Amino acid sequence: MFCYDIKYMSQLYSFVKQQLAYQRRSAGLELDIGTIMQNNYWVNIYSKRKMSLKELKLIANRIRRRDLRAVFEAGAGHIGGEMSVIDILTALYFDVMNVDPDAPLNPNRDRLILSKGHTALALYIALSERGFIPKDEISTYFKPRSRLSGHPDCNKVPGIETNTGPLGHGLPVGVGMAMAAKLSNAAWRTFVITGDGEMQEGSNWEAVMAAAQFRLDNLTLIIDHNRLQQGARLAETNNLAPLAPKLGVFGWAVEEIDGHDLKAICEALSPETVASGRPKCVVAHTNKGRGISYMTDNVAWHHKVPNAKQVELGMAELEAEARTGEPDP
Amino acid sequence: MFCYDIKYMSQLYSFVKQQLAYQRRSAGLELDIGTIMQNNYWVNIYSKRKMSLKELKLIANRIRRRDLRAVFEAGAGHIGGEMSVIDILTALYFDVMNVDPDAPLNPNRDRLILSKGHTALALYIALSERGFIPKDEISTYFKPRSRLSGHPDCNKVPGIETNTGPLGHGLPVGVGMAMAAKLSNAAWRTFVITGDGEMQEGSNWEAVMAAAQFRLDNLTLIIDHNRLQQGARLAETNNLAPLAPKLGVFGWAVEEIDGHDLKAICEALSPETVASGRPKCVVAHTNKGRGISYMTDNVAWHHKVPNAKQVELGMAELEAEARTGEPDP
Amino acid sequence: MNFRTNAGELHDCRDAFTSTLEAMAAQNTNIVVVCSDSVGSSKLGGFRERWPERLINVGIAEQNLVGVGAGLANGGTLPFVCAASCFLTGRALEQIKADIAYSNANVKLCGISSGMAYGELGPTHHSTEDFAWIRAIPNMAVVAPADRIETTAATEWAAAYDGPVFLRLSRVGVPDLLPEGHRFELGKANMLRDGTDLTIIANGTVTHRAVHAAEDLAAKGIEARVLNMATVRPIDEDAIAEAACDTGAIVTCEEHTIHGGLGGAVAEVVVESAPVPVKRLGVPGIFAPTGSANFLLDEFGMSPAGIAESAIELLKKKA
Amino acid sequence: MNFRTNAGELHDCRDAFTSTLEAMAAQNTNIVVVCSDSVGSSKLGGFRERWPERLINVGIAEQNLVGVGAGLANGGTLPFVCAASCFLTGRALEQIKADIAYSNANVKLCGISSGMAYGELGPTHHSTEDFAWIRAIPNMAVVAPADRIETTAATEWAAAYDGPVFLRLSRVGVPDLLPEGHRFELGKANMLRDGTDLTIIANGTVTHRAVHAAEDLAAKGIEARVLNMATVRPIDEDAIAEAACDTGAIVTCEEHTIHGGLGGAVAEVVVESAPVPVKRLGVPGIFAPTGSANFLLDEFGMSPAGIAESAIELLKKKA
Ligand SMILES: Cc1ncc(C[n+]2csc(CCOP(=O)(O)OP(=O)(O)O)c2C)c(N)n1
Ligand SMILES: Cc1ncc(C[n+]2csc(CCOP(=O)(O)OP(=O)(O)O)c2C)c(N)n1
Ligand SMILES: [Mg+2]
Ligand SMILES: [Mg+2]
Repeated sequence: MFCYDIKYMSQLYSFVKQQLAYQRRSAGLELDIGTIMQNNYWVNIYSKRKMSLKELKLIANRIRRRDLRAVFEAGAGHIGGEMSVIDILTALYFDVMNVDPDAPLNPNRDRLILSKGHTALALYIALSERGFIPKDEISTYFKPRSRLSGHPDCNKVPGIETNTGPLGHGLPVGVGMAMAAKLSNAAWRTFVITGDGEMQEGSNWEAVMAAAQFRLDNLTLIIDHNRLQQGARLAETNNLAPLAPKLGVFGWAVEEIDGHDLKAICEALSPETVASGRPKCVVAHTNKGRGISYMTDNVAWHHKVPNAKQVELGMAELEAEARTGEPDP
Repeated sequence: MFCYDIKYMSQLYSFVKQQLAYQRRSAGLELDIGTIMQNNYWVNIYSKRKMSLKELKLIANRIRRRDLRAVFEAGAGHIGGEMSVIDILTALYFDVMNVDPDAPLNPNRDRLILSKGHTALALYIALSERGFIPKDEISTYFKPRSRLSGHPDCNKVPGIETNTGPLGHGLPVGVGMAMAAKLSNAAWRTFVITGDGEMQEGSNWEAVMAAAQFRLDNLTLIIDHNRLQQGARLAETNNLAPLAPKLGVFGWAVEEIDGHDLKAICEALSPETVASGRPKCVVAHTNKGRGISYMTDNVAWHHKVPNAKQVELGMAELEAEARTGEPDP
Repeated sequence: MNFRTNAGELHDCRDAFTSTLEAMAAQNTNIVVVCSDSVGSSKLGGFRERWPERLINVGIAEQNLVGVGAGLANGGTLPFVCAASCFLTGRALEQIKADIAYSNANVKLCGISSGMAYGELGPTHHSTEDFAWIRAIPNMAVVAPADRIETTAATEWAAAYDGPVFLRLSRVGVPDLLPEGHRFELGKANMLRDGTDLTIIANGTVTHRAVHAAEDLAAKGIEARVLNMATVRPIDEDAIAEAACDTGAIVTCEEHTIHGGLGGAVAEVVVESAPVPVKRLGVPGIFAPTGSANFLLDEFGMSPAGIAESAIELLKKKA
Repeated sequence: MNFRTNAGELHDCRDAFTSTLEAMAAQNTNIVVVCSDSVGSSKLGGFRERWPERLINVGIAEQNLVGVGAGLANGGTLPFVCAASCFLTGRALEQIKADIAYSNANVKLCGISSGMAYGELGPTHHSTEDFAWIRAIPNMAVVAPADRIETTAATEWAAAYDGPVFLRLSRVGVPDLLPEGHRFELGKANMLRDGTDLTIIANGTVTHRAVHAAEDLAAKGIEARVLNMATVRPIDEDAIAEAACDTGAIVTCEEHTIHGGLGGAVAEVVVESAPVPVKRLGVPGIFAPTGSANFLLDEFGMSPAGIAESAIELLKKKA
C-alpha cells in the first residue's frame, strides 16, 4: 500500500511520512516536543501568569524585529501582511488563547487558524516565542527541506491546526472546529484570522452564513483590515469596505477595533465579550507594514524583500518603538 | 486532433460534434432555426407588439400546464421550482427581453441565464412558446439522446446562453456578459435568475461584489425567493432571509416584488427602473409549486413527479385559473 | 472460484452505505455526517431522524462542506462528508487537496451518485472525471465499491482507517458479486474469476458487467480473469503486473472518462511492470448525451456483449 | 536536426506571454484580460497601463474569475484569463468544466507559475495536478510550452483557435529550444532530437533537461529521441506510437505528479498502440517538500543526469 510512495520517500525525506495516513499526526509531533522542551524557556513563564500590556507590546515588537530580519535573510516573506497581523497574533498567543506548547494536541486547546497563510513567518515566530518550536529554527524559513515553508504545514509544525495558503480556506475549517466543540459541549474556542482582500473569496461567505445559522458563539473571526491586497488597494480592486455592516447583516456580532492596540485586541477577544448564540467578527483596522514607516500602507510591500539599508532603517524604527512603547509616527 | 473523439462520435451522435472547438456554435443552430420557422407561429406576433397583461397571464398559465404534463410524461423534472419561476420567465421572454428567435445569436440580444438550471423544463417551454424551438419537441424532454436534457445545453438549444446545472454558476457568467456590453458601449442587458437556496453558494457572492465594484447597471439578478431548497426550508438549513438587506449592503439596488404578479415583474425589470451605476437585484417573493394547491410551499415537491390523479387535479386548477385569470386560493 | 452474478436482484448501494453508517454511528458517537442540502440524495433521512444534532447540513455550499469536514475532524469527531460526487469533487477540489489531503484530516468524503447515475441530468451532473481528479492528489485513498456487500465493507473500513478517503458511491442498481461478510482491504484487487487469455479490470457499477462479459467469453472458449479494482489509489500494482504477465492482455472498464481514470492508472502500471496490450473502456473523452447510466454504459461499449467484443478485438493484438 | 540547449540564457516565459498578448491586443481590440489580484504575478502591468479598461481584475475570487471569462466570451470579446495555475485549476474546476469546456466558451485559461514554480511556498501553491485535472475534461486543449519561443507561438495560436484552451505557463527560467519563428500546432509533438535507442518525452520547464539528458546519453553511445509534447490533450498519438515502435522504450518527464499527467497520457497511448516499457518521471505521488522548482526537479530525478540514469535503467527492460 502506497508502497511506491514510501519506497521513494524513506530514502529522501523521513518527515514526509507524516503525510501518510498510516501514521498519526501526534506520532510525528512527539519528536518535536522533545526538541521543544530543550529550547523552550518561555513555556513556564507564559503558561503560569497573565502578561502585562507592556510585556505584550515588547513581544510584538520582538516578533516584528525577528520577522524583518528573517525576511531579509530568507529573501522571502510577505512582510506587509506580517507586520499588520503581528499584534493580533501576540494577543492571541500571549493573552487570549488557552494553548500549551507541551501538549500541542490537547483536545481542549483553543484553535487558531491563520487563514492568510502567506504570513506564516509571523506565525512561526509567534510559535517560537511561545515555545512551540525552537527559536533558532526561524533561520530555516524558506530553506530547502525546511518544515517552515512559505505556508504553514500542520503535519510538521506543532501549534498549527490546518494547512492554509490558498485564501478562503480557514473560515470553513473554523466553522467545523467550532461545531465539533459544540457537539461535545466543550469550552474551547476557535479563532480564524483572514485578510481583508481574502474576504473576496466566496468560500468565506459560505462559512459566514453557516456560522450564523449554527449559532457558533465559540467562533471568532478576526479580519486583518489593512485595506491593501496583493496588487492594489481593496478600494481599487473589489471594495469590501465597510466590512462591519456586511458581517452584521449576515447575523454576526461585529466589533471594530484598532488592530494595533493590544489592549483593544485582548478585550475584543476575551470570552466575556461574546454575544450568546452569535459568532463574533472583529474587524481589526490595521496598517500593512505597520511599525516600519516606509512600508506602512504601501502596497509595494506586500511581498517585497527589503535590502540591507532598508532593514537597518526598519530595525532602528522598531528599536525606538521598543524603547518608547510607541511606533514612530 | 481530437481524432479519437471524432472517430467515435461521428458514428453515434452527430450533434455532439457541436461540443468540439472546430465548429462554431452558430453552425449547429442554423439547422434548428429552419425547423423552428416551420413550427413557430408565435414569432411574428410576439416580435411585433407589446402584450397585454391578460395575454401574459395566459402564456404563463399555458407554460404551467405544459410543464405539469411534461413532468408527468417524462417522469422527471423539478416541478416546484419550475412553477415558481414561470411568471418571471414569461415576463422576460414576452415583455422585457429583446430577443429574436430568428436570430438567436444576434450580438445585441438581451441575455438571460437561468442559473437554477434544474428548472430547465420551464425554460424549454418558454423558449418553445417564444419560437426558439418547436413546441412538439417538449415531448422529448429527458429522453435518451434528446437535446432537452435535465439541464440546459447552450450548444444544442437556441436561446440558451451558457450551461447551468451546478448552482452558483450563472451570476459570475452574467457579470462577464454585462462587462462585455459595457466594454463595447452596447445597450443590451443581462438577466440572471437564481434560486434562493442557490444564493448559499459563495461563488454568487464573489459575483455580487464584482458587479457592484464594476457598477454594472446593465445587470439584473432575479432571486426566485420561494423559501424552499431541495430538502427543507431555507430557514431550517441556511437561512438567507431577508435577502434584500444582504444585497443592499453589498451596493446593489434592490427591489422586492410579488414574483407571481406579472405587472410587478415587468415593471421591476423595465429599463426605466435601473439605478445608474448600480446592479439591480429583484427579490421575487414566490411560492414553490405555485398554481397547484397541493404542491404550493411544500418541500416534497422539489422534484417529485405527480401521478395521473394528481396531474388531473393540478390541471383542473390551472384551467380554472386560465378562465378566471386568478389562481385558486 | 468464480463469482457469478445474479442479475435478478439489483441493489442501490446507498442503502448499504447508510445502513452501515447508522450501525457504526450507534456504536461510535464520534461519527458525524456533513452534507450540503443532500440529505435525500444521500439517503440520510434515517440518520437525521436518529441523530439530528450529528447531521450537519451546511446548505448548498460545497467548499464550506469540505472545510467544515476538516474542522470537525480536527475537533475530534469522525466526519463522513456526503454530497453528489460531481459537486463534492469539482466544486471543492482545492479544499480536498489542502484541507483534507495535505492537512491529513481524517475525513471520509463520500461521493454519492457518481459516474453517470444522473445520466439524464446531463454532463454537469456526470461525475466522470473524479477518479482522475482525486487520484492525482497525494495522500488520498480512492475507493469505488462494486456492490452492496463491498459498499458495506468499504464503509466499515473507511471508519477504521486513519486518513483521508474518497468513497465513490452510486445509486445505479447492481447485483451482488462479493460473498457476504467480505472484508475490504485498501489497495488490494479481488479476483472475481480466474482466466488465462486476458484480464478484465473493472470497479464500481460496471464490475458486474465485466463478470457477465467473462461468462459470455467463456461460452466462446475464452477464459478471462476478472479483477475488481475497487481501490484506484493506491492501485494494486502487483495484481496488475501479475495479470499482465499471466494473461498478456487487459481490458479496463469504468464509469468514467478514459483519460486518467482507472484505465489510466492501470496503463501506468502496465508500462512500468509488464507492457502488454490494454484496451480502455469508459466515456470516450466527450460530454455524454442524455440518457440513463445503463443506457450510456451500453452506448459506450460497456454492455457485457460490448466488453466481450472489445476483449476479442484485443486478443488479436496479443503477442 | 538536433536542437541544442544554450544553458547560458534563461528566460522567464511570462515575458514572452505578456509581450505576445500585448502585441495581439494592439491589433485585436476584442482581446481582454481577466485576472484575480494577479496583475503582478501574471506580469500584466504593461497591459494594464496600455488598456486599463480591458484589464478586468475581479479580486481574489477564482470561481468568479472563470465565470466572468465565460460571460465575456459570450458577449463577443476574446478573454485571456490569467491566474496562478494552482488556484485557477483547483479552485474553479467546476467552472472550467461547466462554463468553459461544456459550454464551449472561447476562453483562454492561462495558468501562471504552474508546476513547482512556487516551490518554497509549499504544496498548496504547487500546481502539479493540473494536467490530470484538466485533461480529464472533454473539449479542453491543454498546452504547456517549453520555452520563450513556443510560449509566443502557443499564445498566438490560442488567440486564433476557436475553443477553450488551458495554457500552462511557468516563471522558471528556461533556455531557448525551438527555432525563432516556430509555429505551434495543437496535438503535434516536436522532435527535438532523433534517436533509436529510446525516446524521452517531456514538456514545459523540463524539456531542456530532457534535451541535456539526451546529449549526456549520446556521449555514452545511447541515442535518445526527444519529443517535446507541449499538447497534453489532445495528445499526439501518432508520435507516441511511432516512438514506441521505433525506439522500444520511453521515459516521460514532467513538472507534475506521475499520476495521470503527461506520463499517464503517454502510457494510455502506449498500451493501446505499441506496448513497450515506459518510465514516468515527475513528482512521485507525494506532497513535495520545500525548495525551489529546480531543486525539487533535481530531487525527483529530473536533473539531466537523473533522467539519463532512468533511461539507462529502462534500457535493461527493453525487449
Ligand atoms: C486562492 C488564492 N488566490 C490567490 C492567492 C495569492 N495571494 C496571496 S496573498 C494575496 C493578497 C491577500 O490580501 P489580503 O487578504 O488583504 O492579505 P494581507 O493584506 O493581510 O496580506 C493573494 C491574492 C492565494 N494565496 N490564494
Ligand atoms: C452546486 C450544486 N449543488 C447541489 C445541487 C443539487 N440541487 C439541485 S436543486 C437544489 C436546491 C435548489 O434550491 P433553490 O436554489 O432554492 O431552487 P428552487 O427552490 O427554485 O428549486 C439542489 C441542492 C446542484 N444542482 N448544484
Ligand atoms: Mg489586506
Ligand atoms: Mg428555493
